[in-house]
Amino acid sequence: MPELTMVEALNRALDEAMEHDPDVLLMGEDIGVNGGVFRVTKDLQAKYGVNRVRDTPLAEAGIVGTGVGMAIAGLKPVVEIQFSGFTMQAFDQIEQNMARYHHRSRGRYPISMVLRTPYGGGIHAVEHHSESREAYWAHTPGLKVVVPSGPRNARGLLAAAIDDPDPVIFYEPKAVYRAFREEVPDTPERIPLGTAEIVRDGRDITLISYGAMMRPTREAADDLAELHGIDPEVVDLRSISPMDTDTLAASVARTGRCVIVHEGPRNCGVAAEIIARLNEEVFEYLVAPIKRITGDDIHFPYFQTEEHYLPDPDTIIEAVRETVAFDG
Amino acid sequence: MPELTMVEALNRALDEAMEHDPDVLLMGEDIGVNGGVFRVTKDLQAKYGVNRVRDTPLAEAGIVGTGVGMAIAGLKPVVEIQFSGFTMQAFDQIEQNMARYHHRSRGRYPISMVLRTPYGGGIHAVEHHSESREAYWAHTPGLKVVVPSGPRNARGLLAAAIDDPDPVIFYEPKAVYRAFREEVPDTPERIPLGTAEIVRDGRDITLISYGAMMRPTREAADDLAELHGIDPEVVDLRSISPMDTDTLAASVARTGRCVIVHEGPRNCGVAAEIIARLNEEVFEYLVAPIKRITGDDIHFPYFQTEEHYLPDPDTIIEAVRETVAFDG
Amino acid sequence: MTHRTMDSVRSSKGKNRRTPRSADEDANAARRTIATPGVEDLRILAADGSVDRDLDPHLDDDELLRIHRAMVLTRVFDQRMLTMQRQGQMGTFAPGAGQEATQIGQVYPLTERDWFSPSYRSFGAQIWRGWEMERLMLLWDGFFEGFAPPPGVRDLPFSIVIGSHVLPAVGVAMGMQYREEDSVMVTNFGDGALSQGVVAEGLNFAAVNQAPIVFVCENNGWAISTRVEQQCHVDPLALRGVGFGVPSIRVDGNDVLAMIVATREAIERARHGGGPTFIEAVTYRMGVHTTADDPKVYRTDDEVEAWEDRCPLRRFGIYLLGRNVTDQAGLERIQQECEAEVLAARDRFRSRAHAKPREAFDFVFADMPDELARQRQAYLEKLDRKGVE
Amino acid sequence: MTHRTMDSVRSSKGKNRRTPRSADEDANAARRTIATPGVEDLRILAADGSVDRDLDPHLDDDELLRIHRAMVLTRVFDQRMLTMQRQGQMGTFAPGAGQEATQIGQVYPLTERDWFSPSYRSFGAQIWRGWEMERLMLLWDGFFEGFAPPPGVRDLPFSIVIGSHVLPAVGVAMGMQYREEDSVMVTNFGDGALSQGVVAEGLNFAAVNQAPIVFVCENNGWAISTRVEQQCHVDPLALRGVGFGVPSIRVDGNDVLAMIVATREAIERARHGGGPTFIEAVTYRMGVHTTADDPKVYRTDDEVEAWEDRCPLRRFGIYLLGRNVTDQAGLERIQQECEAEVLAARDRFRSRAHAKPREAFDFVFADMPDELARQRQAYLEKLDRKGVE
Ligand SMILES: Cc1ncc(C[n+]2csc(CCOP(=O)(O)OP(=O)(O)O)c2C)c(N)n1
Ligand SMILES: Cc1ncc(C[n+]2csc(CCOP(=O)(O)OP(=O)(O)O)c2C)c(N)n1
Ligand SMILES: [Mg+2]
Ligand SMILES: [Mg+2]
Repeated sequence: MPELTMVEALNRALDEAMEHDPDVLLMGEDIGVNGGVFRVTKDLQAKYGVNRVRDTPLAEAGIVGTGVGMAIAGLKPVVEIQFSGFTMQAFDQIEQNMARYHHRSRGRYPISMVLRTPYGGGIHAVEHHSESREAYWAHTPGLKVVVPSGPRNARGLLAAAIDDPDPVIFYEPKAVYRAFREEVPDTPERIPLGTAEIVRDGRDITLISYGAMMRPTREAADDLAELHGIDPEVVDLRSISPMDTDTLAASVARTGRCVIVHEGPRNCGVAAEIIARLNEEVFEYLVAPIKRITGDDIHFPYFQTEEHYLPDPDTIIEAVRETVAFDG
Repeated sequence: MPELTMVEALNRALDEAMEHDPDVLLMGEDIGVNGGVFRVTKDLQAKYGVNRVRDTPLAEAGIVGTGVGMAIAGLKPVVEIQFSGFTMQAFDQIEQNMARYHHRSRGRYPISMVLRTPYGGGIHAVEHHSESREAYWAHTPGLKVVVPSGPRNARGLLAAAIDDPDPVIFYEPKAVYRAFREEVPDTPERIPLGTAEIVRDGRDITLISYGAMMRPTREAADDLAELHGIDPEVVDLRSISPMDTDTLAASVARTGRCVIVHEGPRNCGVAAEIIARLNEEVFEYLVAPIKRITGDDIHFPYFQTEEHYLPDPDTIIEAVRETVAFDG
Repeated sequence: MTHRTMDSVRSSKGKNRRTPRSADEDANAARRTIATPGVEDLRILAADGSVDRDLDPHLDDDELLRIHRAMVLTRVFDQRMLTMQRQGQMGTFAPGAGQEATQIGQVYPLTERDWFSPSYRSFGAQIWRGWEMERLMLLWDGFFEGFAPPPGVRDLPFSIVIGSHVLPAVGVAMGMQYREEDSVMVTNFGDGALSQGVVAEGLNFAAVNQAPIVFVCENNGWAISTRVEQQCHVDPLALRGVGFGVPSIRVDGNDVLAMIVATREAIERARHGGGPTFIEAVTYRMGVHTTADDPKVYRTDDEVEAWEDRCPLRRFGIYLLGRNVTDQAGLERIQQECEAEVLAARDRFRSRAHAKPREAFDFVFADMPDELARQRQAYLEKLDRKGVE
Repeated sequence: MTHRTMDSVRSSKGKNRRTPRSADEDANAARRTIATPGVEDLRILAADGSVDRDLDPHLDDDELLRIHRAMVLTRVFDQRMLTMQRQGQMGTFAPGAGQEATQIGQVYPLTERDWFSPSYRSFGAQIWRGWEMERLMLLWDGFFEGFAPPPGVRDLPFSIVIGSHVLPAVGVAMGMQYREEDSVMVTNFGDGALSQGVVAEGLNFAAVNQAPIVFVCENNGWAISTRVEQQCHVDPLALRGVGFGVPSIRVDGNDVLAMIVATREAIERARHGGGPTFIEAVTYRMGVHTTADDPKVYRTDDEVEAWEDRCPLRRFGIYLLGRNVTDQAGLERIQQECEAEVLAARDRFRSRAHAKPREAFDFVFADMPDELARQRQAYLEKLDRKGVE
């Protein structure tokens, strides 16, 4: 099993899908000879040709909209939006077409299509290059929303997303792209959409996060166990929509306490949805209010100060300690 | 005090604002000689001329984007998007420019601008004409989001929105447009943004809703009191963002129970946010899980069946009775 | 079959790169005007029904009658829908009187393997393509059933969102190209749609990919209450296509022969690797925008009357009589047959017009997630409680 | 001051309505080509520095030296930023070498009451407009402080999102029109931006409103790794403007005199009610797209070298020498002065480069809601705990 970065693992998943199915094709800005600005599609145009790895004009609605048409024609487009901030440019095509042609045609034209895009902060980028707005897509009927947290699950989730008969928004945590390497099995692997993973067993509290925020969350969990005598269970959501409510609820039913971590804005964000579901499912097990450690409801700051915006282990630790100390 | 429909009350608010401030101008599709497809801007072009009531090309991004420019130039544009489904077309201009130029320019160019748009179901409209996606805007930093529920508060809230120095998304419940008349004071009135209203005092449970869903919610409340011996408090949110958390929390602290009603999709919707806040603020007062009666996470159905999609009094009553019966 | 892979267009590093980028890059200083491609203009049947024999496509009598019948059926369907709507038996409807020649002309040259992606005022073309009239009635009256494209018909469901369907249409054309199928896409939209950014992106994607697609812009003078002159500062609108490098033509949209000839040429060019075409069809919306609209507020009767003389049906009728394809009685018989057909369709519609609220969750996903299945369960239980089937 | 209210354009019911909509609506059947407006093409200084005397705007020597100095300063700033970036003292930066004439030429004719809304590769024009170099350094290095337009400068902050700023720029121009101020907006963007739907909408809104705006499309041949031929299927790009009814001109963007003349004419026309202009400035990005880019992957050295001969600074230098405006020593002095200026700016930048995390909540709203004030409070407490100022 080779050790790959997330970029390499994603590249591997794309390569495997294209190798296996001639209907899979890629479209996006600068994904061809340039291999994408983050090199996720590196060497694929050389291998599969300009028809299967297509550089597009600089128009995100155009990319998504023509991708939808490709899917209607029975192909399996995987489109790249260079940064998730520019999915706003394609919002209408995503909400009105990608999410709907299957329904609008009463099943005649399923849209088996993946929209990949790097999201989130942490790489000192300019305005509009650090947003985390997965909640927009989770709020949009007809879409599935996936966020990997490491090389191995990135590869397995992307493979499953490409296989899926429905449109999938695939948010790639760019802060993780080259942050670490992980062993990735030689043979293709699929991680079913809609399944969360318990990455650390624990008794005292459930920490829920996903994507790039898994790293500070796990770091906080380790510190809590080592330094504060608190034994957290840690869940990697992986799939935002559908959400694996059962796994979350079972964990919180055991621990009675919960802290949720994400970097997107708080208001109507994913943490709110998780709280609402836990309130519905395991109200009687909850012994303390669930806390949210999220991005604030402000524009992502210019990058000299982004570290203070992003959730960090200390803030998570403090929230956990408060939650554990709570006695209502 | 004349009795006005919501359409007339909105027209009145626009007229008063234009009368009072020459910098207020209107832009939108068919708002001029046609008075808008719902006639909210009726007669205003005749009164204020084609420069202040401007028919635009059929391009929502264009309307919002040039509106932002007008605001940068120091004017106070009130733009109309013909149906809220078409705000998707302007998503990029709203998120990237309307919500941000004030911040991007470090205060140099405040965007005092209102985007009015009819939202929601209930009028047997075609696809894309019945959406309720206020949660998108609540999740977007830099925007204020307002939803009136009747003629009088529509007029008072729109006046306050136009006065506000920040960009406001003003969602008009089209099902209420001509549904009933209400007395509206002769002199201008302003309802501060960010304030909820307790429209019915009660002891047993707090019902929270807004916009068109206030009607089934209030109907349910009356039935509950009359037929089921349950005395609900009813809160009209009015302002989705900022949200009057204090009023909500105080009410739920008194009643211990809560049901939230809205017609937009459930996942990451406004009800989730309210639950998250109540969990944070009044966890120890809650004696039952908070229930959400919302639109399901599906596309708004073709109109022959929309009545079954929309929350109705019976469903609310049942949720309330279950919540009151809950004993954890 | 033509080989239409795009290697030459999307070549990689350096290849095919003209340096300098314009022929005259290093020429001397000068101020001059660069000639630009013109816009073609086509009319075959004059307003009085007289024909330009050189331009006449000389279709068979049978074909001419089929075309006429299709236009009449469109008109009769239109009138029936308006009646039903007034009687409270139909949802809000967007009629198409005056645009029948544009409608039929643009789909007439398509084959079964070709595609059609219409905007919402396209029932004439949809009927021609094989959408049963009762299905269109179900659609306009808000029943799920109406939205499914009929089996075997390679059409996209119509788009309500102005301009939104154009990019998917281009994508389908690119898909045909990718699959090396020689199928062509025709998509239509109004003069208002031309203002939408996504339509511009569609023109550009089609041009850059030389996709096999024909854009038909039905310039009917109005977008609800907005005149085309308030919408666009360019005349002919066809010039818009030229700005994207798409060969463009303005056609008299009330002349069905001209529409057929222009569309046929465009389709054949696209089919053989010649890329997209932009057709401006100049026509007029004779009636209301939709049944929720009152045009008296924004336009004069004079204007509408001036267009009555240009009625596409009348004009084509004169041509048919002039060519002795049929006689007055023949024309009347067609009219009556169409009326009977539409009434029969109405009856089938009525017999099928049952709301099916239990289908609300169908087709949101091909693979429905558990959590949605749970919502569906609760929804169905609600229907049970309400006693709704 | 010109009266530019739009009553004639946006007239109400029926007025000014041409019926039929095109002059030849009722003409006979025919197939013909409609002539379309051409695109102008302008170069004043040939690549070898020789000038077309008739076209030369005959600027004063002082002005010519100011222009040259501005271009040199732009180049020197560019080089310094690249050096700082390599040394880890600057964020990702988008250099502009090769585009100095385009940059300076497009803002030179603007007055203080005019507006400028640039894309991100516009520091040359921004410096000319009054943005202190240290402010631009703060901006590129991610400090809040860098984003505020300097007092008195009627500029919009630059836009990172391609094409996104164009509609607001049109709106500002419409606002000037509304206020009957005779101020003009210049906005720029790249060849890549031309593919964005919002840019199309901007051209259309400007045309329909006859707004006082000049669109400068800096066609530098590339959008990151995408060649302009993959981006657009039209040449000259200026034809795009024609499709929207906007008078359009292609200019040699490496000829600062041509840029000045074209922009000045456009600005003056806009100022006097003549509406928008679209300028395609043909130029070349000599360097990396940004400091995160490696152009060797997608383009050949040959191509770049071919453009070195067309360097706008060198070309203008030859012109200055030829007109005896200065001598070689004078040119060198300007170079040295610019270098000193940029180093001084760098020192001021360094002295001001303090991260101010406490400002993160500033200006999100003009009137901050209580709930956000509470978030801010918690955030400030976090900073306190971390010991961050
Ligand atoms: C994106 C969008 N904006 C607004 C509307 C509302 N609307 C429906 S039809 C119409 C006018 C369309 O005009 P045009 O494109 O010329 O088509 P026509 O109705 O003349 O056939 C408008 C504004 C819409 N459906 N979609
Ligand atoms: C809407 C949007 N999509 C993608 C990007 C990423 N991106 C930044 S610069 C660039 C290329 C821009 O090319 P062009 O418009 O020609 O300007 P140039 O860089 O040549 O000055 C791209 C794709 C972006 N900033 N905004
Ligand atoms: Mg029209
Ligand atoms: Mg470029």
